[in-house]
Amino acid sequence: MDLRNKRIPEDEFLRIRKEVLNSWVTGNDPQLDLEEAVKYLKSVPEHKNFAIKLNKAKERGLTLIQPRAGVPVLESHIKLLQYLQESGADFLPSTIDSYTRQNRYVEAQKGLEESVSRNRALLNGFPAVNHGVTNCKQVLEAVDVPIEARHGTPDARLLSEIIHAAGWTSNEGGGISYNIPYAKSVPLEVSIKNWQYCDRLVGYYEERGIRINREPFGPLTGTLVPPSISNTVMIIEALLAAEQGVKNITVGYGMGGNLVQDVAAINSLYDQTIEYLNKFGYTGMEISTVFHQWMGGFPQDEAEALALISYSSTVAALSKATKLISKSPHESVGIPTMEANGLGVKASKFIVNMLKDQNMAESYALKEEIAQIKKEVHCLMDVIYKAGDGDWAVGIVSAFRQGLIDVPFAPSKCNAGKILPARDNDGMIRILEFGNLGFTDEIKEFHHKKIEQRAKLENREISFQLTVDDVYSVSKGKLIGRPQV
Amino acid sequence: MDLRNKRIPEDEFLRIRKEVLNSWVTGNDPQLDLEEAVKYLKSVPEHKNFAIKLNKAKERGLTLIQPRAGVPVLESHIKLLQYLQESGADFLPSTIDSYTRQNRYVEAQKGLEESVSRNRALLNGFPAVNHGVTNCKQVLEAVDVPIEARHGTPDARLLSEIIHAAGWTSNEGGGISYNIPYAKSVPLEVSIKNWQYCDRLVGYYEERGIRINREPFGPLTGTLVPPSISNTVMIIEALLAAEQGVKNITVGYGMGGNLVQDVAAINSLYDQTIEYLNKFGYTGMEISTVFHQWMGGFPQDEAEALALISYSSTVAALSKATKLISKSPHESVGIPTMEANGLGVKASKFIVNMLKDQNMAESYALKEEIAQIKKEVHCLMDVIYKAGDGDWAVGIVSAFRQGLIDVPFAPSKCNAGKILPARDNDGMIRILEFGNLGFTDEIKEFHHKKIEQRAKLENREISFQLTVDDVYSVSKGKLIGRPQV
Amino acid sequence: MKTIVIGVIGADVHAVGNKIIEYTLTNAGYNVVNIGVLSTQEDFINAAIETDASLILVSSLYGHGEIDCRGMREKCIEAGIGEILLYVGGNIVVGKQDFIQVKQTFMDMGFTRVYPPGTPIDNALKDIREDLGE
Amino acid sequence: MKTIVIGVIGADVHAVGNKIIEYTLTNAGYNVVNIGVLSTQEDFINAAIETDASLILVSSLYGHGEIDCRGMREKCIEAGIGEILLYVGGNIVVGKQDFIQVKQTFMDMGFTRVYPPGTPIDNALKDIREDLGE
Ligand code: B12
Ligand code: B12
Repeated sequence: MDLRNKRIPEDEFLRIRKEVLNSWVTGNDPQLDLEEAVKYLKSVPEHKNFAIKLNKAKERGLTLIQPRAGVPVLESHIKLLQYLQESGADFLPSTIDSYTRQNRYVEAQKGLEESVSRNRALLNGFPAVNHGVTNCKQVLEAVDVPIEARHGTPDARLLSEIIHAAGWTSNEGGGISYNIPYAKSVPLEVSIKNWQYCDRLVGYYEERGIRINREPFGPLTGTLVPPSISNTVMIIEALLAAEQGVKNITVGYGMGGNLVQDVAAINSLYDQTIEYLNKFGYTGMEISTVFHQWMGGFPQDEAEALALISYSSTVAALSKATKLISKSPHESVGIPTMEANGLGVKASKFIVNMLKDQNMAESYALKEEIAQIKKEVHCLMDVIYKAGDGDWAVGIVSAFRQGLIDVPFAPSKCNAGKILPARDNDGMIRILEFGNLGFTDEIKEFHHKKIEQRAKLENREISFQLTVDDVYSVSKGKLIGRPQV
Repeated sequence: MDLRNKRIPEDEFLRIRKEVLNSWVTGNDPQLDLEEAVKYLKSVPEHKNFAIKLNKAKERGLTLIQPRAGVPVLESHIKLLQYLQESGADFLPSTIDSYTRQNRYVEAQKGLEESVSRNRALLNGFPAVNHGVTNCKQVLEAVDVPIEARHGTPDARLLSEIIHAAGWTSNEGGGISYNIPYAKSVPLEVSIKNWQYCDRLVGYYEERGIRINREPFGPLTGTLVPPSISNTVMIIEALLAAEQGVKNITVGYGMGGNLVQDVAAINSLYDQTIEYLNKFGYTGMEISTVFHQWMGGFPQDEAEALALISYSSTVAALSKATKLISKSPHESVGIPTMEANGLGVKASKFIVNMLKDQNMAESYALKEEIAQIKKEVHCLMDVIYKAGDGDWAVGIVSAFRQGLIDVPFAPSKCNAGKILPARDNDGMIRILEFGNLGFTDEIKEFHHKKIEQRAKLENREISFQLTVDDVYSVSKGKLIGRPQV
Repeated sequence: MKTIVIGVIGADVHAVGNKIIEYTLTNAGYNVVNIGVLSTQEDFINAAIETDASLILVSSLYGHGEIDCRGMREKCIEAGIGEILLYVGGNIVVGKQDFIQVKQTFMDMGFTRVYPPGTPIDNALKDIREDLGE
Repeated sequence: MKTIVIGVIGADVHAVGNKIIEYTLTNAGYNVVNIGVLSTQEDFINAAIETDASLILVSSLYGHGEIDCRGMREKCIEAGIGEILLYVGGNIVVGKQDFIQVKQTFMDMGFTRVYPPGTPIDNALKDIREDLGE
């Protein structure tokens, strides 16, 4: 497969487009005619445009709230979104179900129909492809804030066509971030190619004066991902998107749990995304950041879950991320009810408002951690650049294949799965087993020392048990999975 | 009235004691015999001793949780405390009803009896004096952690006798902090004398090898109190208590809302309490700190209230206060149910555990605010010392009379009530109207400039309206009461 | 200019709302007589008589409102101001109770208007204007 | 050493619990065959036949468990391992549902044991030991 980080020529894009639209019946909708779509998108009012609302928030230094939410049946989905809007959501999502994410539209159809007939959700999200453009437009028209599709789809080409034509002005995902954590055997080349298409679609609209936001999925597996690894993936996806003509990008990060490391991660993510975009000649870019509330296993107790949501929001607000993805007190159990989801929004909103005028004071510890993350990211970026002989797309595929970059707990076969993360004595996420990770010896030594200090304090060997304990710890109400005393 | 900061001689103490015990029938209990009481207190196991448990927590750098709770009927009160213990409370309270606080035992009796007969709480707390030593012992014996009486009583002499004889090893209050916010016309001389007695009682037990903790009430009116003012009151009450022989003191602070100012307040409170105790020759003192979750008006929405509780806990944990007083999601409405109170404990506990291994990074902003608070406290302490010609008790009475020290929103006639607080642009509490407050011109200038900056940003005059807006703001979900735009 | 007597009843020392109410009602153009916290029924009634007030606005925050307010209307009648408007608000009972019932209890005691927890004074201004005929 | 087949069924990619289960069961002394995420009923059954397993431990986290697990027992019977132990756990249905009912649904499908959300694998070890007769 001939993968390159090069803008897809318009004629080729339009040729592929025909195939894409033919892959399921709803792709034949005349509203998917590009002129029609451009016209409709131009009619979307400013306050429902994701990119514009983000830009304004960033300018004012605000952190805006977006929940995750999606149910199969149209009317219920609209009711859900309206409720969340009233609870204070600044942006609305439509979380897509898992069959659609795997392009299994037949099963999605079955689940949708059964959900209607049995009056009970049998899908874990909104099957936007099966619903088609008309229904998706209805969703947008029923609310007063911008809408984004949130999913986890290696091949989201048809999905992206449908949602954008319906006026949804943001799309989450990326060729790496929607493959490595979300698939087992989809080759990285394939998902990156697919997402080049999704980005090219946005670029196409951009050329016609329509602002659409793109959001690479920062948290990856949501489980003890060292910031430099997810930040590197974010920067590469930003570079790939920019090449296809995307202008408005929100790079993301999933909370690790240590306040200083999290604030440092958002800060360095922002700085380095801009640094690399500039360095590689992408101009006129609008970059913002999104902070995901704790993405690992949640505590069962709902008061504890709300506490974790609030703590996550505190960290987000202090990091000055432009957007905050909220969770609900039902997180550990299942898809939340409308009400539970609303509680998460309200708590999050309360916190960001309380902290609106406060800054994280500059400190030595913060500066140091920012410097550390930046150093690691530079190191990984260099390695990837070399692996691709100067082509980011080729480089990232090759780097993943060699394990030079590696995501903990990822299901994908394209991922080496050799590194093991664990917390240090401050609760910062470090690495105890590097596999083939492209770190210099100096960086490895730093991580090793940090983990060693912890093991020493806990009087035990460095082993996978540290990782296992840390996977469970937050859900049990501790940041660090120390042995009971 | 002959008030002096001098230890009450034992014979005088015993003479007054007779009167005190005669003021209500439960004072005649033979268990109040001091030898009996000493024997009982010595039988209280270590893990139920407040002072010892605090010392251990401080040594390990932990922040422990204590809710507020008290209902009139004994059985319900015990059930309530047991429930809170199971929810994770490290220390238990018994909040005393408002009639008892005003020594109105007849009305308390009526309320208690009616609460029993109508099976519904008609008192807002546990009337410990009416219950007497036996019932109070039952409370202690029904739980597995230390118990403290929490009230707001200008004359708590009989109450203190009863609770300590029942094995409750901590007593909240002080001659200033349980008068100024809790009374209208009780002269400060009187409440200070009364609390010298309460402290002397603790000193008496200390001399017999029994550790009892005392906790001056830091938040005062809980409403926009500038940290230097409450810290000054804390230090003076610590000095007065130490003079009577108290050894284990927990000085308190009610959250202001700005993270940096709050952490600075706890830090300087701890440092300066020790500084003054040392300077005035009190040795062998054990000092810890207590952080009160937001003490002003709470939001009505329960998710927002839990968010505020969680945010408060985050600040507390970062301040490294040894104890944290938790609130409940019912705060704005009324005395919480057992369950609601438990939710507050759980959320608080979750947060302090998450932050156990994290520190507030040293920063310039933090250092600066610590220095500012210390400077203001030194200034006020100097003024008070002079006002009393070297006697803290005389000095504080005189300083309050002259308005040299002044607490916002206090009901007491002993308080000038001339200062007006408001937030600056960072949300830190400053002073906009000084009355006769004993600040130097330099300090006043600092406050004035801070308030001026805010008024300018909001494009309005400096006036009481700022204060009013700030009184409401947190309950409406904002830290600073800025005009709507 | 109509006169309103305000204060906090019983053994209640919550002073913040009281100061805000004084400020708000004064700004709204009323003659406010503030008897402050820890006030008895008699304190309210005497102040109302002395100042020829049209409305007594009772605050109770601490939970004992039910006990503290019983018989207040009767005392007003005895004192010859039986028709005076009587408002009560704040956190007038212990705990989170069904407000419909709570309201009934206080209406039965003879209060003209009864407000649930968290009603800021600003939200009662409309009622005051209406009842005072402005 | 008894063999246990583990995996995550359907279009489900939640991999963390799966890796932890592998680690825990291996440490507990079992021969663990991990077919990973995105596994079909057939994948589980084939692996069980190939390795002569005593227990198939199905994880479903993402909510579609009910659809994904239907007919699994029948497929086992068809394949000639009708008696094999079948466990299911994770977050097996969409949302917070009454677990008694959920359990019944899966028991009716022929599962031997059904676990509520938030049951860490360690809590199931006792059942495993019992059912595998150790
Ligand atoms: C991390 C996570 C993710 C990561 C997963 C990364 C990866 N590839 O592994 C990402 C972000 C990619 C993700 C994606 C999605 N997720 Co997810 N995810 C979680 C989360 C937060 C933690 C899961 C976890 O790793 N826990 C830690 C491990 C150790 O615990 P565990 O998985 O529960 O497994 C343990 C036990 O369950 C038990 N166990 C498991 N199986 C079995 C079987 C038996 C027999 C026994 C006895 C025990 C047992 O033992 C394990 C070890 O102790 C959970 C919510 C939670 N638990 O807090 C949601 C959750 C599972 N996800 C959910 C959903 C819906 C999704 C998505 C569909 C979309 C979305 N809403 O974001 C996609 C699904 C994609 C797909 N096709 O599967 C829902 C499922 C809803 C439901 N059942 O009603 C949950 C519950 C969140 C929620 N409340 O909405 N998710
Ligand atoms: C600050 C505070 C204190 C301070 C008060 C300082 C002072 N002297 O003023 C301190 C710490 C000393 C304190 C002490 C106590 N408090 Co207190 N306190 C509060 C708190 C947190 C805020 C009150 C406040 O200032 N709000 C801001 C002002 C502006 O609002 P406000 O008081 O509600 O008044 C407004 C409205 O209510 C309305 N309003 C008031 N009256 C009226 C009347 C009418 C007719 C109308 C229309 C409107 C109206 O207008 C006002 C202005 O907008 C509240 C809980 C809350 N609201 O979040 C508890 C609360 C009032 N306190 C309570 C209690 C029980 C106590 C104590 C008994 C002990 C304790 N548990 O700590 C003691 C009581 C001492 C005594 N004898 O009175 C309870 C009352 C419980 C109940 N009713 O069931 C509350 C509700 C907390 C709780 N949930 O337990 N408290």
